[in-house]
Formats: sequence, structure tokens, C-alpha cells
Amino acid sequence: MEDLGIKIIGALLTVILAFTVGMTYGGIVRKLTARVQNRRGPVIWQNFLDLLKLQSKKTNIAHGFMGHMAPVWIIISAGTVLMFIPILNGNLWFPNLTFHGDLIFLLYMMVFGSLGMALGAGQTGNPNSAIGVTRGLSQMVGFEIPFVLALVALMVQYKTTSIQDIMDIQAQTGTWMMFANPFAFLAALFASLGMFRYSPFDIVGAPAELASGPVSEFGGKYLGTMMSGGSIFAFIKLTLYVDLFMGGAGFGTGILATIMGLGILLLKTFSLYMVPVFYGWISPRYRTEQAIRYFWGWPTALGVIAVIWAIF
Amino acid sequence: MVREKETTLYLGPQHPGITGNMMIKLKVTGDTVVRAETHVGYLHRAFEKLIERRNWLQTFTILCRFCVPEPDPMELTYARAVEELENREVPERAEYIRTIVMELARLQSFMLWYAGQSGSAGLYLTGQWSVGDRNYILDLFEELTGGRIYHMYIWPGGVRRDLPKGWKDKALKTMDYIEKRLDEYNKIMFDNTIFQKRAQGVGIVPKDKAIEWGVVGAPLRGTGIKHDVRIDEPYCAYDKLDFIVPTQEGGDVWARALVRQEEARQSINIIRQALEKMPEGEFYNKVPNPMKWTVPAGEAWTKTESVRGEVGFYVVSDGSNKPRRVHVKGAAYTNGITVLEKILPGQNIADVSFILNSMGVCPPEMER
Amino acid sequence: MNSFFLILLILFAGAGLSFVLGKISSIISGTVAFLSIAAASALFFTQIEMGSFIEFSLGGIQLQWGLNSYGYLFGIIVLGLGTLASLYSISYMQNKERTSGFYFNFVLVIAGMTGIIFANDFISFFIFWEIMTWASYLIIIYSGKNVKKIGIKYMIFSAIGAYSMLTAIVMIKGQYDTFLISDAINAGAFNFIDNIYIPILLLIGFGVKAATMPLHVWAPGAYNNAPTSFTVIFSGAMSKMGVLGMGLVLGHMFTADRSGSLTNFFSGFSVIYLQQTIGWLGGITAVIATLYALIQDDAKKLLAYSSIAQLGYITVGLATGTKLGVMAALFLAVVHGIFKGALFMVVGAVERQAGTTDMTKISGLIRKMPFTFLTALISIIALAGIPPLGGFVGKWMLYEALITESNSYFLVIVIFFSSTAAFLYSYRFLFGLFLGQEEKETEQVKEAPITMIIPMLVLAILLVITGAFPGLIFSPIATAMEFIGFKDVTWNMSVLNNVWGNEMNLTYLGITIGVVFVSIFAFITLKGLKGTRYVGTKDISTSGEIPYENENLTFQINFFQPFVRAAAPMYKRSMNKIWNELGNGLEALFNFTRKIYTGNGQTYALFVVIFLVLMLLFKDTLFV
Amino acid sequence: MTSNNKDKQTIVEYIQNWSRKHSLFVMAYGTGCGAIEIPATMTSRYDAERFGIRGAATPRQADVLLITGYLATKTLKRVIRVYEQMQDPKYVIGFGSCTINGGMYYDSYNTINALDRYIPVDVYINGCMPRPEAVISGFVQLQKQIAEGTANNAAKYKENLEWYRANQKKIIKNWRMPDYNW
Amino acid sequence: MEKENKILEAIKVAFNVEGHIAREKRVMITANKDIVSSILLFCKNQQGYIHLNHMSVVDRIEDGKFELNYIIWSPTEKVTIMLKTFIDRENAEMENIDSIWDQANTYEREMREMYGIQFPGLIGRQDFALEDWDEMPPMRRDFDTHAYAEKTFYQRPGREDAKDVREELTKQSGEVIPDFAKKYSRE
Repeated sequence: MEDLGIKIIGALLTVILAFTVGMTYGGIVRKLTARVQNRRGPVIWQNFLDLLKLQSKKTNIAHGFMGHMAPVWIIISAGTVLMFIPILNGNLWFPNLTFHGDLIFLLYMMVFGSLGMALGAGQTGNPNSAIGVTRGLSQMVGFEIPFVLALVALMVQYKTTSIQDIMDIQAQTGTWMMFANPFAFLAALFASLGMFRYSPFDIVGAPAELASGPVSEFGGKYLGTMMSGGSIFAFIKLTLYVDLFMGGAGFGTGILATIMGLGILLLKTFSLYMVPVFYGWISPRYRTEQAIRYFWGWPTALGVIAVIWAIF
Repeated sequence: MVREKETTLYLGPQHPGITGNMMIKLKVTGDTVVRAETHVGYLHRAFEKLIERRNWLQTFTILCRFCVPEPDPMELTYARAVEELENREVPERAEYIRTIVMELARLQSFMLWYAGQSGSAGLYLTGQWSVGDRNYILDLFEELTGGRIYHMYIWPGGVRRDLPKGWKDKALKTMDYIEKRLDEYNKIMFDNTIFQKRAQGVGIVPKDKAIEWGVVGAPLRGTGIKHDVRIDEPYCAYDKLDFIVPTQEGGDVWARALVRQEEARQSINIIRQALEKMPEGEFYNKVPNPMKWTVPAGEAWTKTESVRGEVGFYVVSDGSNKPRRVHVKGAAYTNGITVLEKILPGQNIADVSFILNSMGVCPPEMER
Repeated sequence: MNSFFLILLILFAGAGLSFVLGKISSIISGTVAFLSIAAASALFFTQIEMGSFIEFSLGGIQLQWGLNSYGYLFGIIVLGLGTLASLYSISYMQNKERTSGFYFNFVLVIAGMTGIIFANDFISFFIFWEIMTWASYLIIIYSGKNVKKIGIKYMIFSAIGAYSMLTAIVMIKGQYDTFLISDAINAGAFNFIDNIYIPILLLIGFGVKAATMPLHVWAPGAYNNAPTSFTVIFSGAMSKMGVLGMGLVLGHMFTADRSGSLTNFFSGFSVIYLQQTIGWLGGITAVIATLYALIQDDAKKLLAYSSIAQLGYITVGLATGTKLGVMAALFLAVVHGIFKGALFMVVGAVERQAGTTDMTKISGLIRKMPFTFLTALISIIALAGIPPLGGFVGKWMLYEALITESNSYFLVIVIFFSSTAAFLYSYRFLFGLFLGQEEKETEQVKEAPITMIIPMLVLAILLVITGAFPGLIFSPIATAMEFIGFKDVTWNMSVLNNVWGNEMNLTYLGITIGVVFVSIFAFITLKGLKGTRYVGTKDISTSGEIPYENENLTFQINFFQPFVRAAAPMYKRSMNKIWNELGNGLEALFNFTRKIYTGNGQTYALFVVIFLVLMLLFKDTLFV
Repeated sequence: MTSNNKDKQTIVEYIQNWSRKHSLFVMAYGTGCGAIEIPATMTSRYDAERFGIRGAATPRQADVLLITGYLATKTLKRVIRVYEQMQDPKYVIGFGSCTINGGMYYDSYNTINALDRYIPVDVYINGCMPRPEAVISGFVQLQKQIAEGTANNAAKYKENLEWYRANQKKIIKNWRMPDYNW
Repeated sequence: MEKENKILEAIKVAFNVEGHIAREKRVMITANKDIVSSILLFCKNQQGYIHLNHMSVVDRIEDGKFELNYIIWSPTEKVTIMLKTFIDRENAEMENIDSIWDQANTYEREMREMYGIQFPGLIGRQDFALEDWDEMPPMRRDFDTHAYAEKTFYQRPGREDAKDVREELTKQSGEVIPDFAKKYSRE
């Protein structure tokens, strides 16, 4: 019973951590972007303000059941994936649930949210939303190929499909996966550019083309909930990358160890997050087919090399 | 109604991708534009009607609002038309000042264009920088004319006031700064392979049809045809200055962008030359009491080169103290309606806003 | 009387009766068909003991009917789906013409498939196989456009399958002197070492029904052209007959004991090649069918291509020849039967209520047909393989099998590409029919009648159950796999395992999703309950512009154009195009064949019988 | 307008208003020539984002509708639609003299002269054209109103819908707008 | 002035119309409305004046005429021809030239809307800038825009007296304005 209690508290802590970190990262990116653009920029906690405001909107429009459900799907997807991803290695307070984060499960579960979003956007009947969704799904087919190649390379190399095992092996051998199989890391890194949807891959909600794409018709609490889901997802993706390629984080259960583990995690995730952000600052947007072709070019080739590397 | 085999997509009037307040009704299949219709009139203020109720000088408050991003060519063209009707002389110093004002206006408009062109492709950094730096040019205007955007500075017979003390040095300094910054924008925008991929081969204006279609300005020069009012029918002090009219082959967005990039440099060059060569003397050939000021009957057609292309004024006077008719032909009147409707079909939805910006579509001068 | 006879008798009698009563009323005819199939399934699930069989001789040939665990698995699909589909048919066919012939053939197809399941010898297997083919052919040409072309295509490919199967049967008879399937297996007829031709010929025969590339050409047209209530069976159950045969052959081919001599080593090597070839064929089938599915504008055609793609996964699973892989394939076969059946029912319901399945003509049916949408949603989630429904379990096992057991790393990528691209057409399907702005013509559309809703919802609920407790299906699969040579198959009720020792616990998943769902749904709904206002789909932000009242802005045409443009090379080089060009060249041949196959089932049957007799007569001279 | 009901706010309302005040999504709709100063306001010298002001692409997400200058009757119709598609609480800023009394367009047959007859306006910024500083001061004014809880003109619009509708329909002859369920 | 003379003579010879050279690079021609399109075609196809610069209308209400202007330009000669014609104000109708230049379509749509000039065979959207306009075409001189605006739009009080702000202020503050500064005051 005590075990279960810790797990429930741990799960709540994980959600709060993911939400806070995701939102704060968003705020920091806004601030940094502003600084690069010669501006002062908003405060770092601006995203929280935006969220609070969106949640306190008095009226909210839904175009029907799926529109109402879209944010729910996103949060389900985000929340569920979060429960199955190891946050800190060997820490009691941030446990993932017993089965140790199966990679294939994660791949599919992450799509769950996108599909829900897509359905919600579809129900509004706004052509911009539908076009945005087709773009998003098409781009997903693009970046999933190198990403999966990288994951297959990982699985083959370490003969496991569990994230926890991969983390453990990295901890044991002392070699990060990004050095053990650099090609896989590079392929996944390229894929991450598409995953985070910064320029040049922000084709889904491209303002000058599609107003704001799938979220065109969502406002108020719906937009706010989506924003929270998106923030959690950002954290999930980053943590996943850190777990897989950068050895994860975590030292143990003690208070000091937990704090240190979190510190290391934040350091790693933030530096990883800066890759797509930096790339985004100076890149215009691709057209959809250009973006897909991009992912099917070098990143996929790198992925293939990674798999071959892993086999031999 | 049987559903057409096309989807209707409204681009504007309220859309981040539209330049100003207008609407382009796109018929698309997939993400390819099949037909495009430009709808205007969202900014129709009946200026030409109002001008008929204003006297010759009051008209200037209206003129500068014809095209908001670049108001000065309108004032100049009208002033020149009135001068032509009246045979009014313009002092040489005023011609030089007018040249400087024109080129400053062009330069600030180019900087807005940098923002529009790169912003519509999703590159916001250049836009943020250039619009921010544009304020320095507006500062010059403010010191010179008293207004940031609307100047009402050029009058028939000259300009409203002389250059303030120290303005010349300030202008030269600003030019140095802007020139340095232009390099930086170009590094981010033009050296970027993604931008090149986006811009090349998109929105092609055919060279053999361009003049017949009524294409003017940078889109025309982007097809390789060297046509610029500043050399065809020189006005102000342009015939005394040394500058290049750049052209590019291809007729696509990329060619137009290169033309504009070079033109922005040339503007700085011209401003420097004009400041250098400017003679001392009168800046204003006095007009009579504006309330009683009549202009001899007649008609005049004057043209000026703005950033978007040729701006023409057709001014008719019936000898009274109010213009009988002032008809404005903005560059966007052809570029933004018929030409756009011809080049948009077959393009990607993603490129519509991009092409729009490269064609220099400016709604207020289309519907006035 | 023996239950085997009784079941078949009920079915055949039901067929005849529904044909006769069909002259009076379509509803009565449909009800009779439903009752006979329902009765047959009731008998099947209650009366027949596993492993029981009867032997009798007919015209000097010893025949044996029985039920083994392998057949039982497919019996679940056939009779379960058959019952629901026939119930569904009653309303679907209500206002159609010539329903008596339809029901006659419908029940006959079920009877044929039941016979195939019962058949323990090749002769009755083949006869029932032909009954199924023949009856389904008559349904395909029942209505629709291009009937002749589609019918001939189907007929020719069926004939190719039938003849190769027949040749194989005769070869078995010639070499092992038996018609009994178990005898042939025990004698090693499917063993690749001794016989190259028999397994390959049989695989061709079964591959036609399973629509494996390059034998899939007939499938899209035929699936699309058949009345939708039959396509449910066609795609859901009949294609599984091909899977049944392929599983039988491949299972025994790969599980055969090959340890030993040097020659065996080489033949073992060639088995691996064959395995890889079939696997890649399956993978490429999946990719190309998926690519074609996502450019379809017709919902039914989309599902037709999607069926081919799903059968491609199943082929891949079978071709792995590992426990997990075959288990995945069989699991996918069952689940595919369920969700594709449900999806075709959805399409049928839309077709009946809105009059068309062209997605460019209808949209926004969600408000009109909520239950249909719910079914479609659940089935699509299963189809796309998204947790927590049944489809995910199958996909998971397939991937794990490919990665951990059969080392086909690049095949995994191909499969993954296909299943990611499947999201595209999944979304297209849901969006095209149910989402978007409401069309003016569909204002009067109402929800489908209850007899159509019930089968759909039953299937949808089954999908949810299989997602949470896949063990319910694992248990028949495990016993079935013993029949095709996989011993000691282990399974858990709701935990998945791979050979590397990783596990996937569906209980935790279910609980997590449930908890998150309930809390967030409550949050979203309760928070500002007054504040949420539902607006019509006409109230959208169209960049401030005001569209005309009858202007439908839903984006439906060339839906995935950017993707198609990016994948253009793949479309250009796709097999179907080559095949079509070849087919155009063969048009003359087709016309010639048409003279022989007049399109009449009797002449077809006649030719087959003649062929069989000839083969039997000359078998000694031909194959010795 | 500025009735001081600051004390009446509950703590929840206070927090809500505080967040609204610091997060203003501005509808990206350049209705008139004033739109030319918006880029300048958003970029480096003036940088409105430090006040939490940022653009929103569609009316569903926006809080503030900026009427940048005169409204042609054709645009008025679109503005009304956009305004009604926005979600409560929503604010309108009238921008430039021409929204107040028609400015220099007082005798034009195609521009309306007093914006607040057609949609409720929370803050007017005068000038032609208002400088970025003026725009920001207008926003600060609006923030003040929001914090005090007095920027509730959207509610007044709903209450007096008939009056507004009558005014609107006087200008817009062909009223073909979807009916909104409020 | 050589080029200008050349084209002027060519047109005069071909069509027997009046014309003169207004100034450098401006050739003005007045023609009957029936031959306008022929002249335009002649200039476009044979003289190289392929660029339609402008089309404009002046309402000569006192004569009961509309004055139509076609301004065309040659990219080689760099000379502008201004072709002028008069049509009746009542039931104004003019030949449609958008088969010669596509962009003439836009001008003609605008003229149709603003002046009520009909162009038979003009294909294009009915509206140009106005929407649901049911008054007299607004650019006609007898349309009083001020009266219309006062009638239609709410006029906020405060500007009806049209007083000089400066004078009002000086009245209040008692400031003295010197005579030379007064002269631009409104009458």
C-alpha cells in the first residue's frame, strides 16, 4: 500500500515537473528569441500568464464533440506517455510505471494526441485547420522514418526495447548512446527538428499561410489545455532523447540526489532543446514536400548507417 | 449547390499572410492554387471624390494616405503634375531635397519589404531587425518633416521647409548604419539555402508578357527588362546622379528579391550623392494663398518610381481652386490584381503570401 | 445427425430458402439468411468438439471433415463476422433489387468458408474453396460500374489461384498418394527441402485470396464493387481464408526440423531466402496499398486498399516464421476481421443514409450519425494501431517479432513507414465522412437503423476488449499455432512479452489512460460548463470574410497532395502501374478468356472439373 | 466608466484580471492605415511583447481587436463578424482620429464616422496616425481598465445588441451573417 | 521631339484625328469613341505601344459628357500617348478593350462601378470596391458625398461648426495673433 502511495504521489510530481519545465522552457525560448531579435521580450513566466488567461476566458467555443475532446486526447496522450517514461534513473519519487517504457508503445502513444488534435481540428470545418492537419500528418511520416531508424538501431545494439534498460546499459558502460552510435543520435536529432516544429518545420501552423493551422478555431480553455499538453510533450520528447542518447539523469532517492538528478536532467534537456530553437531562429519555413524530402534525405541515410553500425 | 471540385480558401481580409486589408479568394485543389481572385474595396475611402472637394493644397493630406508604407512618391507625383499644369519652376535645392526624401522613403519601404518577404516565409529575425532599424529612417523624417509616417512635405514648387541644422550629418551616419545592417539581413536571408529553395522558381512572371500585362517596378526588372521611371523620364535630380538600375533574369520571387536587395543599396548610394551634390539656395517657390489658389485648366500625367513600381497621377484642372479630377494609378493596381491573378494559379498555398509580398501588393492604392 | 453435416445443411438450406423467399420480400430473405447463419454459428460454437472428425467416402475418394484448433480460430472470424454481417445486411439491402440472389450467394459464401474450415482433405477443401470463389464472384458482378472488367479480373486471378492449387493437390496425390491434409503434412509435403513446387503453388493459390503482391490486382475493384454488406465478409473473413492457407503452408515450412545434413543446411538457407522474399512482398504490398489508399476519394475504395495493406502486415507476420510473428499475424487477422468489418459496415451505413461514399461529396455527418462515427473512430484507432485498442497489440507483436526474432530491421522500417502513412488515410476516412462542414444535401440524413448499429457497436466493443484483454484471443491462437507446428506458445491475459524479456503491461496502460481521461474530461467539461457553447460548423473564422450560405469550405480534394508530391517517385514506380500496363497489354488475352469464361459460374465450374479430371488422369505421366 | 469596483473583486477575479491584463493577444487585422505602426510597435524599439502583447492569427484566440483607423463599410461588416467570433472577455481599441469622429474622412460616403456606434470601444487612441508610444499608452490604459474590472464593454454589447444591430444594419444593406447563439 | 512627331503623324495619317504634342514625351490625341479601339490596336500591334499605362474618366457634367482617357506607353520609344474620347453621360456606354489588354478589365470594372459606364461584354466580378451599393454611382459629380455621409453615418457632434481651432483657443486665452499669421484662416 505504501508503495502505491509513493507511486501516486510520484506520478503527480512527475506531471507537475513536466508541466512546469515545459512551460518555463517555452517562456525562456520566447525571451531568448526576443533578445536575438534585439528586443527585451516578455517575462520568463509569460506562458503561465497566457495559460491562466486562456483558462479564465468566459466563453469557449466548441464545434462539437470531437472539438470538445481534442485537448482531452492530447492530455491523455501526454499524461500516459509521461507515466511510462523514466524521468530520473533509480529515483523513488519519479517512478515510471512498472513496465519500463517500451519504445514502440511510446511511438504510437505519442501519435494518439496528434490524431485527437487532428480530429478536433477537423470537426471545426475550417479549411485552414484541415490543410494544417494534412501538413502535420505528412510531415510526421517524414520525420518518423529517421527517428524509427535511430530507435531500431538502439534496440538492435542493446538488444532491448525498454528505455529503462537502455538507460541502465548506458550507466553501466559509462558511454552515452550518442557516442556509442553517433549516427543514430544524429538521425534522431534531425528528426527532433521536425518534432519540435520550430522553423523550418513549422509548416503546420504557418501563420502567413494558414492563419494558425489546426488550432484556428480553438480558444480559451481548449487552447490553454492544448498549450499545457504541448508543454508536457516538449518535456517528454526532451527527456526521451536524454534517456536514450545522453545517459539519462539521476543518482538515487535521497533529497540531495534527487535535486542533483533534476539539475542534470534540466541541463541536458535544455541544451538539447536549444538545437531546434537555434536552428529555427535563422531558418525560413520549408514547403511541406520540401520538409518531407528533407527528412527522407540525409537523416534517413544516417539512420540506415546507424542500423548497419548497430548490426555489426 | 453541387460541390465544386475545388476548395474555397479565403486569404484575408483578416489573415496574417495578407498584405494589408484585402482579400484573395483562392480556389485550391490539394495545396495547389487553381484560381485566384483579388477582391479589394476594404479600404475604399473615396479619396478621389474627396479630392474634388478639397482645394489644391488641402489635397496633400489625402495624397500621402494613398499608400501607407510609402507615402512620399504620391506627394511628389501630384506636386509635379501641378507644377506641369502651372509651369511652376522648382529650385534646384528643392529637387535635391526631394530626391533625398524619395530615396529615404524607398529605403524605409525596402526595410518593410524585408520584413514582409522573410516573414511570409517564416523567417522572422530579418523582419524584426529591419523594422526596428527602420525607425532610424523615420527619425530622420520626423526631424525633417514633423511626422513619422505621413509627411506632407513636398509641395508644388518645392518642399515645405529646408533641411534642419545637422540633419545632413545625421542622415549620413544613419546611412552608414543602415548599409552595415543591410549586409547582415542579406546574410540571414539571401545566403540561406532554405530561402533560396523557397524563392527560386516560384511566382514566375514571363519576360515576353511582362510589359503587356502591365507589370511595373521590381517585378518587371526581375524579368530582365530594364525599365525604371527614374531613367526613362528622369525627374527631380536623378539625371544628375549616378546610380545603377539592377535587373535580374528569371522573373521569380528570387529575382525580384535580388533586384530589391540591390535597389536598397542604390538608394543609400543616391542619398549620399544627393547630400554631397546638393547646392545651396531657395528650397521653395512660393505659391499663392492656398484658399484662393487656382491652377490653369489642363491635364497632366506624371510618373514616379516607387518601391512597388511606377506610380502615375492623372491630374485635370478646370481652372478653379479645386482639382477637377485626380486619378491615381498605383503600381499595385496592375501588379496586385490582373498580374497576380495570372501568376498565382499553379502555385502552392504556402507561396501565396510569399508571392504577394514580392509583387509589392499594397491594397490602399488599388482601391483608394 | 453429425453436427458437421447439420451446420452445412443449415447453411445450404438457408441459402436455398432465402433465394426462394427473396422473391416475396427482401427483408424476409435477409432474416432467413441471418437466422441460418446464426443457427450455424450457434451449433459451431456449442456442438462441435475440438479435434472431432468424420470420415466418409464419396465416389471412391476418401473424404474427411473435422474441426481442428487452427480451423476453429478462423471459424470464429467467419461465423462471428458472418452472423453480424448478415444481420447488418437486412437493413442494408432493404431497398435494393435482386436481393434473393444476393442472399443466396451470401449464405453460400459463408457455407463455403465453413466447409473450408471443416475440410480435412484436399478435395473437399478445394470444392468448398470453389464454392466460395464462385458465389463471391456472383456477388461482385451483382451491381456497380465496370462490372465486366472487375469480374473478369477477379475470375482470372481466382482461376490462376485455383489451377495452381489444383496442380499442387494433384502433385501431392502423385507423390504421397493421399488427399488428407494431415497426412500430407506429416509426409513433409510442405517441407521446402523435398518439394519446391508444392508449397509455392499452394502459396500462389492462397496468395490470390490474401491479395499479396503481385496477386492483389483484383482486390481493390472487387472489394469496392461488391455490396458493402458483403465487402464486410469479403475483406473481413474471405481474405482470411487465404491467410489460413498461407499460415498452414508457411508454418509447416518454417517449423520443419532441418537440423542435420549438409544438404539440409543449404535448403535451410533457401528457406530463409523464401522467408525474406515473402516478407518483403508483404511489406511492399503494405506500402504500396497504403500509398494508394491515401489518394482515394472514395471511402470504400480507401478501405479496400487499406485491407490489402493490412493483409500485407499479416503476410509479413506469417513470413517471419517465429512464434511471436505468427502469433502477431493471426492476432492481426482476427482483429483485422473485426475492425475492417466494422469500418465497411460504417461505410455501408453512410452509403445507405447519405447515398454516396464519395468523400468529396459528403462531410460533417458526425452530428447526424453519432453511433456510426463512434464505431468508425474506435475501428480507425485500432486500424492505425494506436493504443490501447486491439490493433496496437498486433502491431506491437509484429514489430517486436521483426526486431527481436527475425532480424529484419529494414523490413521493420518499411512496415513502419506503411503504418505511419496509414495515419494519413485513417484521418482522411474519418474527416472525409464525418468531420468538416455540413453539406446542405445531407441535412435530412438520419442515423442508420438499429439492425445496422448493433453489429457495428458489437464489433467496436470487441475491439476495446481485445485491446485490454488480448489474452482472450491469444488462447485460441496458441492452440491453433500448435497445429501448424509451433509448440509451447506462451501468452498472458494482458501482458505482452518479447524474447528479449521486455514486457508491455496493458493493465497499467488501461488504468493510466482511464485515470487521465476521466480527470481531464471532467476538468474540461465541468470547468465553465456554462461558458462552453457549441456552435455550428458554419460559424468558423474564414479570415473575416463572409462565405455564401451554401458554400461548403471543407477541404476535401487532393487531400494529401503535399505528401503525394514528396512521395512522387514511389507512386511512379509502383507495382500497380506496371501491372496495369501489363494488364492493358493483356486485354486481348482477357477478351479471349472471356469467350471461354462467359462470366457464367457454371462454365467456370465445368472447366475446373474438367481440369481436375484431366489432371487426375494424367498425373502419373505429368509429375513423376 | 471608471467606477471603482476594485474592492468588490473576489480574489479569483483579481487573479483572473491580473492574468488577462498581462496577456493580451491582439487580433492580426490591419483594418486601416494605422496598421503600418503595428510592426514598429512590435519590434525592437518599442517592443510591445514585454507587456505580454502578442499577435493572434484568428479571432478565436484573440483578446483585443485593434481597429487601426477608418472603417470602410465593407470592412465594417467583416469587423463585426470578427468581433462576434472573438470570445469573452474581449476588448476593442479604436486607433486614430478617424475612428472617433471620422477624422479627415468625415465627408466620405464609404467610411463610418463613429466606431462606438457599431461595436463597443474600450480605449480610443487619437492622432493620425498615433505613434507607437501612443499605441502602447493605449494598451496600458486598457490594462488599467482590465485590472479594475471595468473593461466589460463586451457584456454591454450583448445587453444592447438590438441597438448595435440597428446601427449596423443601417450601414450594411445586405445583412448576410450567420446568427450566433450567444 | 522626333519620336513624338513620328507617332503623331502615323496616327494622324491612319485615322484622321486631331492631336498635338503637349510636351516632351507626351502626345495627346482626341478621337471619336468608335475608333478608339482601332487606334489602340494600331498603336499596340504596329507601333510598339504595348503598355497600357492608365485609363481614366473625367466627368464633364457641364457638357453632359464623360471624358475617357487611355494612356499608353512604349518601352522602346519611351513616349506616352494620351488618347482622349468623349461619350454621352446619359446611358454611357463604351467599347470594352479588355481583349487588347487584360488589365483594362480592372479599370473598366472600376469605371462601371464609379461612373456607371457600361462596357458591353465585360466579364468580371460585379463589385470592384463597393459592396451592396444602390445609390447613384458615387464618382459622378452630381453625387454629393458629404450629404450622403451626413445622412447615412452618425456624425459625432463637435465638428459641425468647422471653427478654426486656433482662433477658438485664442478667444479663450486672449492671445493676440498677428495679422500675417491669420491669412491662412478659413474663410
